[in-house]
Amino acid sequence: MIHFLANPARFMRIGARVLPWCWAVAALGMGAGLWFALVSSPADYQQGDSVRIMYIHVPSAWMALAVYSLIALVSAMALVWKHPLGYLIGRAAAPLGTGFTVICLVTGALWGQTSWGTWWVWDARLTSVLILFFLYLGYMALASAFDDPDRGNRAAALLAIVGFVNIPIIKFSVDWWSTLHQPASVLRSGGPAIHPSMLTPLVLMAVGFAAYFLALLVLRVRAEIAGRKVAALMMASAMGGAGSNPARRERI
Amino acid sequence: MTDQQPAMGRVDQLIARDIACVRGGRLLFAGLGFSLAPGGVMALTGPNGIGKSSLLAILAGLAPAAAGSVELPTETGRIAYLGHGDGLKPLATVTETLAFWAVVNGPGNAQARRQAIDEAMETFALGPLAALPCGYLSAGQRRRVALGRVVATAAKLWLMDEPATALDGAGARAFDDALAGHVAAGGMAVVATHGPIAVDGIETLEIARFAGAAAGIADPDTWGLGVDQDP
Amino acid sequence: MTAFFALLAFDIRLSFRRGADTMVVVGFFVLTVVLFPFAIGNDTALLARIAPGLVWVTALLAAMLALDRLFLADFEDGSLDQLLVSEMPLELTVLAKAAAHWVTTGLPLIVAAPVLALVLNMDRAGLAHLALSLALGTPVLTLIGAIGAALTLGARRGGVLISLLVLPLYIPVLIFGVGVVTAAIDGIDASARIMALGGLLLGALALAPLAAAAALRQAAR
Amino acid sequence: MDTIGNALYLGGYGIYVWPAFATAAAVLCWMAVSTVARLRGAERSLDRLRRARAKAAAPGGEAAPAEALNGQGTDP
Repeated sequence: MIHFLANPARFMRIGARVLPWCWAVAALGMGAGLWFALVSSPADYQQGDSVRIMYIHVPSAWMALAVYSLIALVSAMALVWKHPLGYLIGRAAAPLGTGFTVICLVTGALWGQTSWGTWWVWDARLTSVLILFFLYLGYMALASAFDDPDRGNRAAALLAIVGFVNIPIIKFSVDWWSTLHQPASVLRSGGPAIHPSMLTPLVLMAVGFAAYFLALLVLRVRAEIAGRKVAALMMASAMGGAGSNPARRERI
Repeated sequence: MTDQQPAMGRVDQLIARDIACVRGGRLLFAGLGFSLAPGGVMALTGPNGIGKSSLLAILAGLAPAAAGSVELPTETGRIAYLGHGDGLKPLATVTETLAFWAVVNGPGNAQARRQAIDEAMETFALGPLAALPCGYLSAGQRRRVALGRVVATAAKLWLMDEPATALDGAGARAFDDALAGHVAAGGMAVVATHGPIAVDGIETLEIARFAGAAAGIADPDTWGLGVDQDP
Repeated sequence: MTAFFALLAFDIRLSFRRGADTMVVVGFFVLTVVLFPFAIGNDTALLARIAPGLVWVTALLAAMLALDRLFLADFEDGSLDQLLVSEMPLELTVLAKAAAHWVTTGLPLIVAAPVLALVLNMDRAGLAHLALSLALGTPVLTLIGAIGAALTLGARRGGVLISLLVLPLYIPVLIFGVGVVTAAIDGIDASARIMALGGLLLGALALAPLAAAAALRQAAR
Repeated sequence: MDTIGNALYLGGYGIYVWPAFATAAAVLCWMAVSTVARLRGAERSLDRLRRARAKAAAPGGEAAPAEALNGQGTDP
């Protein structure tokens, strides 16, 4: 299976076929999720209507972590099996993952405002998502910090794996730290009891987000491939010219 | 010049088969193969940017080849590599530098190491510079210390990238003598060079003959990613 | 193994010959800690309360400051290629480099930290634990920093980039490091936190050289 | 939800719930817009480059493809 998808052209053909389905599932999932979240589900007995923020906050947190795990996975595949496509999928997924992380942080802050009256709640899970946000920034900054895109891809792939290994350690230490400094907060104790009627909008929204992400991922990977070809053609035209650019330490 | 891909060579040969090299999404050369027996010197020639340094890096194991394989002489896995940079620390003296690299890259037992260092000091006339920190040396002197390090590692295979740059007349002669001595003692060397090398029985490898465009490999557009023409 | 100790001795001798590096690290450490009273005022009770966290954060930043010295010089002058070609496994080379770097940055921090804690009027009960937590913590900072330094070789503005990469990974060390000191000050048993810090150190010793070596191989291509 | 007012008020939490959904929608839109922009930019410069190379290769004219691109600063 892994090798099957490794050929970029085949990946793009499959991507093109899957794309319309993704858009459909995304629209349906988010639409139904939204309708359930806002219209049909009851307000929480304790928090009232503010709990509706959870229908965006929790799925985006799931997506933020899921996308980072995907980046770590494709990076490992790229480094181990030398599939250049893995780097491109990772590079394409990172901005989308960052987007979900931002949604999670903003909605978390707003939710914190309703229950604690402060704009930023140093709650364990929200703080972990904040650190995940920095891991995303580090990945993207490293990926584009080199003149040679290949060099950036490989370095960022390694960082994604190192970051992924550190996530449980960070999560554990932040949780331990938050028990030290803060009484139990509504957000921390597993959040409000997930009433079945609340589960459906959550799941619908999560499926919607995931499909939306996949659709955009396919488009972004196509853009990355086109970008790589532009670079290769530019280099090819330079190949006729004089030797390598001295400013760039390159072994030609 | 060995064109055809060598069959299973003798154990102590350097064999390169079907080497392809892609740099920055661009195919430099492909299908490059040669074999080098003990006592042989292979000169890599070609204009700047053709891929001489890249091939040396692949042979030294510093960079992976996009395709093909390299078999190093298995007798002693040790090789001596000399790149563009001299790899010298400004604050370390010449003796400290040679002693250090002889331990890290050189032979196992101390006796062989001392002998190799003495030979290096003598071949490149490093005696007067021995106590000087490398930071005070001129470019030519630094190159001689770097060449001294190659001798001090007493490795069977030398991989050298334009070794004679910055050397004056005496330095160049010292290098030729060292190379001749190394080869006579059954050593091997692959040298990327622009000028001639005064060693008899030298073979030459024209990398340009294996260049991507010349080798008729598909448009670099596809090699950048191994992508079929258009999705 | 002789190659390991040769590399360790060679690096330490060179960095002592220059001497400036240790001065820069300790200088930054002392100066930054001294800055805070100017900002917060000389209310000794307040300073005493934030002293553990403040000393630890500044020590962490000081350690990070010197990270690009780890491989950058070797990368630029060509020594890195020689180390890659050596028969010594690259992971061992990274360990030797990190150890040499720690001697010139970690050790001075461990010595300077208790003095600065006194300047901040920190509770004396925490002094020994501060040194212990830094003794266990600074090697982890150097090892994780080695990964960042190797990853950013040849990058534009590598120095700044290193901090963005390694700071998130430093958070667990910071949390448990300060935890050890505050436990001592509050008079509660700190052994669990010391164990956690020790665990981070063992984990870093085992895994960081692998990641840093892989990053160095990528950089040398 | 009988009146729009009630929908906006949401038991006093309206001023938090709606900004939350608004930012989520904004970020999701930004993701889509930036993706499409990148894709169109990259594919347009690719076609332009290919045409330039084809023209250069065909009559042997040396129209360096790089010039064809300096119209827009696309970073690969």
